[in-house]
Amino acid sequence: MNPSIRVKTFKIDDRDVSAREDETILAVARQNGIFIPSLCYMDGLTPIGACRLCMVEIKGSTKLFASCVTRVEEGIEVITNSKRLQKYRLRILEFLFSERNHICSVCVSNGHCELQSMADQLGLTHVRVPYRYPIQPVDATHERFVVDHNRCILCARCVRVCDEIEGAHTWDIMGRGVEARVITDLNKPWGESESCTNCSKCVHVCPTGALSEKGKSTAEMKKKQQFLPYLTWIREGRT
Amino acid sequence: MTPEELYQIAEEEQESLKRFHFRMFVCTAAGCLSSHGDSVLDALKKEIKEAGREEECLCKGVGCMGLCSEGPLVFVEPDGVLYGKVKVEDAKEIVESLGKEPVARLVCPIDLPFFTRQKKVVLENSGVIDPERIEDYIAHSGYEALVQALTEMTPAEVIDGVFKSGLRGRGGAGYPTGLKWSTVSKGVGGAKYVICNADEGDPGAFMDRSVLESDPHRVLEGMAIAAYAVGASQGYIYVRAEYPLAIKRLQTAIRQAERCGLLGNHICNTTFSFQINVRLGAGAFVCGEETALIASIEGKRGQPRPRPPYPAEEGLWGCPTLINNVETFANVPAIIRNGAEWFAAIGTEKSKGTKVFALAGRVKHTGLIEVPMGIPLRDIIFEIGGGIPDERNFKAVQTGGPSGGCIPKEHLDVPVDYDSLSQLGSIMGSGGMIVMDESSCMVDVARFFMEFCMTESCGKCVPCRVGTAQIHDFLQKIINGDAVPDDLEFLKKICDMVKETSLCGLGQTAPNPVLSTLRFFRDEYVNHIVNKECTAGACKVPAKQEVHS
Amino acid sequence: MRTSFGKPSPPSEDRRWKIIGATMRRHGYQPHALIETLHTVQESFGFVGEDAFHYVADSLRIPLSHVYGVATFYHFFNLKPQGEHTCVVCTGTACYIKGASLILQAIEDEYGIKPGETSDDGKLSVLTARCIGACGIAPAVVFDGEIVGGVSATDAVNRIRRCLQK
Amino acid sequence: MSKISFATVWLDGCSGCHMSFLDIDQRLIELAEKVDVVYSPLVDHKEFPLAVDVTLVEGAVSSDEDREKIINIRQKTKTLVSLGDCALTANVPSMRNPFLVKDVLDRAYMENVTINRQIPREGVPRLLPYSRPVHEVVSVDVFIPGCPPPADAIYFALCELLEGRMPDLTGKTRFGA
Repeated sequence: MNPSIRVKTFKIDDRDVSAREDETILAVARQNGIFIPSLCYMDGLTPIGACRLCMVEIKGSTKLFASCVTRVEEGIEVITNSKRLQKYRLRILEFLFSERNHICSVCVSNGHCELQSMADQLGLTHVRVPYRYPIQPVDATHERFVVDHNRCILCARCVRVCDEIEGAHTWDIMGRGVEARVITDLNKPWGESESCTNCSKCVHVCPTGALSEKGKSTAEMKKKQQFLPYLTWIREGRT
Repeated sequence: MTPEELYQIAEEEQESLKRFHFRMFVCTAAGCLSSHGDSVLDALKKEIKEAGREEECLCKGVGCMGLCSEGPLVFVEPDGVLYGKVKVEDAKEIVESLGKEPVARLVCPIDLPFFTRQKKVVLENSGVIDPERIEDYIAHSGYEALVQALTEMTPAEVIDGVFKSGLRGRGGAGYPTGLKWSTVSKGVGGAKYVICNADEGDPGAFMDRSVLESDPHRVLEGMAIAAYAVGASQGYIYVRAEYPLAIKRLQTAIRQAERCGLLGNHICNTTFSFQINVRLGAGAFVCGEETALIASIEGKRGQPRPRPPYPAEEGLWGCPTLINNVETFANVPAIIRNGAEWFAAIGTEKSKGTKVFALAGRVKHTGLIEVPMGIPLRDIIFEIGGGIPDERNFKAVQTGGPSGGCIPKEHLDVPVDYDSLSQLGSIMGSGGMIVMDESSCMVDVARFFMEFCMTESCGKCVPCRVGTAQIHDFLQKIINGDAVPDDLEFLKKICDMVKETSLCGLGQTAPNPVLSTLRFFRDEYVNHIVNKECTAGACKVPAKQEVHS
Repeated sequence: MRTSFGKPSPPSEDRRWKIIGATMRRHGYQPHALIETLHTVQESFGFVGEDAFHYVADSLRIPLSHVYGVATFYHFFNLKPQGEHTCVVCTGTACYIKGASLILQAIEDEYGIKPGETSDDGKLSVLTARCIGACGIAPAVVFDGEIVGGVSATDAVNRIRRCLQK
Repeated sequence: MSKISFATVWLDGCSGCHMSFLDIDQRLIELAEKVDVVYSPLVDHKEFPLAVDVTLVEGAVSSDEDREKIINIRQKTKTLVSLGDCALTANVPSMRNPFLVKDVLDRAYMENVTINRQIPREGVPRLLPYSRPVHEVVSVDVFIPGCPPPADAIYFALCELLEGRMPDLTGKTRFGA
């Protein structure tokens, strides 16, 4: 470990905590068993601060901070669960549910979906913004996997795991705004991809039913994510 | 190039100008080019040649003179006559009139407030020099500031000067320029970069385009001074691909400056070296955001990343990077040449200097203007702009584009400076100023901007990606007459949420046009919702469609 | 599936690939040259096609999905060939306030082409631009590369007719 | 103490939520002591009464008939409870929403049919352009997610309501449960 890295002490929800100065607020909160919701964040992948669920308040600032990308500072006082944060987090979930066609009851990931369980944990019972009902394709050309864009929340975990861990960079995102979509290679059917190694990492890091294994019926798709911390840990040991 | 050589070029150029008794300036910036300013220039040159007056009469293409609505413009010295809407056929008559009575039917009065109320710093050379000749720029004190900085000042003194001048970023947010420079200068690491943000994506703004087309060397000089101050040796100008003329003139200018030894290695025989490369944008408004712009120069999707770290610490390729916009850099040579005190004497307490605005929309004189900070909005629209045409009434003025707001007539006396505008829920922005009369529906204007933000959202963070689409749909619903009064409160709540939770400036400011119209023109929203009527009569309010089976 | 990964050769004998190759060489085949290269491709061919994607991706050693993601992020790049004639209607704020939508409507009424579409015979493409910076002469339309200001809906339709007759 | 009047209504749904309600089993008897069932597909009343204390709604609002019903019921109900995902999110009925009603009907009654190809128009309610959650049409007081919500969650929610409390269902049921 780099000896020049210092340790900082600060407060999360009135609890004293300490951390290395290169750690993020979210990581420190998790180490201390403090729950901060998140969807795009995944331990072992580069954080991108995109879902905005992990936003926290820091006393003395009116701004909100995405805790997955905010480094700790000496003496700050972090608030993870104010009324304002709760309100905004619910709204973010409502936005995600309204953006595409998430129909939990008939989804392969029903019961094993991070979006679904986040709604439950944060107490979202209904969506107050209108649903947008876009027409989204389902690509089942791959011999083992399916991508259902109706369920995608554009967290880019698949893109990152494919690039950073597998090294294939089969996935990326095309277009922008609400028109953005994950793609394989030149937006060709996944089954025709030249770069895909069929490693299934993307399927298992996907928080929803957007990526699943073939042959799984409603509620049958359980994701196995233990490989990621393991691979990260082994690789760190080598360097 | 030594200082002596520079002064020699300047002197020679000035001498050669003096040889001509008459000097004709023809605007060849994009606005006048679209009305064939280039053909007028050719025709005038041809007529002068045919009349055998080449020796006494100079005719050259220059940059923007500002009054774009009257283009193509031709200015004649020493007669001091401005001709507007000049056609190729008029060339002969104009040449014949030199030294005699001007061609009355083409004359534009130059004692208009449009000209007299302006204060030119950034635009001092626009419409005066030939943007494609470095000698002309040098003859107008060009590169003096760079030479002065390199030979007489330390980097710290340059930064101090910019700091004391009170110059604030002209790209929109108004961050103190001196502070930014100082941060980058203290950044550690091998390479440092200077980037000029010329990705003027704000619809309704063309200040940067005009400066680049009219006086490109000024921007290069500003960048070189900045590079010297912060310790960078490589610069990029990120310019919209939609501005082909600006790109061409920039590239010409860079070549000329390199040839003269004002860019490149060992500038002015010092150890300072600085190259500038042009990078083209490709139609993404979000690339005006610093981190997105950097991603774009790196050849990636222009998606912003969370800050900190700020580009001043970790920017292009992870190195300390200074990003300023075109107008900010264009102010720098004048500050160095005339001194920080001179600059600080213009403008208001907290907003120093001048600001260039692109005045457009429902106003008599549209075009490019430069005014001292703190001038009341009313003076810009009714004096400089000449008021509202077609005997209509003023309704609102939009500043700051998709990140700004609409200011109603009650607040027309607000001084134009960073802080006053933001108190009204708008922003200074990059300088777009769109005037609207009573024929514009403010709900529709809000919808227009939200549609813009929706399609320009990069799609990375949820609040901006989905929020802008939801807000847009709400506004459409209101226009369609399908909304209920409670929707307005809900709309405001969503706007507040998008503002506070979005990742970058685009999302954080996207709701401004809606919030400001909700604040000042709520009755127009209510009229749409309750009476299913458009106050301005601009929107089609379709009959409610219940079933489409 | 490709088996060898040497220096990629251009997709065809077409001389324009040389220009594209030159752009990449000038930037030392660095991945950050992607957007500059795509600009050259579009300038040379009028659009960025599949063979270009493969050639550029292989030459700069960038994953295909990354190249496609970049090309679709920036609206300046066309992925399909454009019509023989193009008409770009500016929809910036000043042009919008002064009736750009009426121009688009008139063109659609006359030629049945919506923004972003090309006529079936491949003669005409209608596009919109997010402000071409000609706000002083709004509403502005670019007919085959030539900017025209103060255009009315009828003007636009007439000009297109003249363009098509050329 | 007079009994609380109680109704259930079935819009565009599969009746699964009603089945789950019946799965309360023997607790239905306890419930019956406290409430008076005044309208429900499970009982015989034909008209929705003028004033009802608690109404459970199953199903999405998909047809003009659904919409008239729910507007009428809202006016006459004190506490309106959205029961199950169809009422909350429009769920499975909403899967047609990305498409035009005409295309949906064509697919169901014309393209995939070999005999008697015709779109039924007589005696059936007309479909709305979108199948919508109940709260997008009328205001709703309590939301019980689930497809269907577990009997325990329904029972818990009703008990809370009968006690005059707003039920907090966090951890007891969720979308798709």
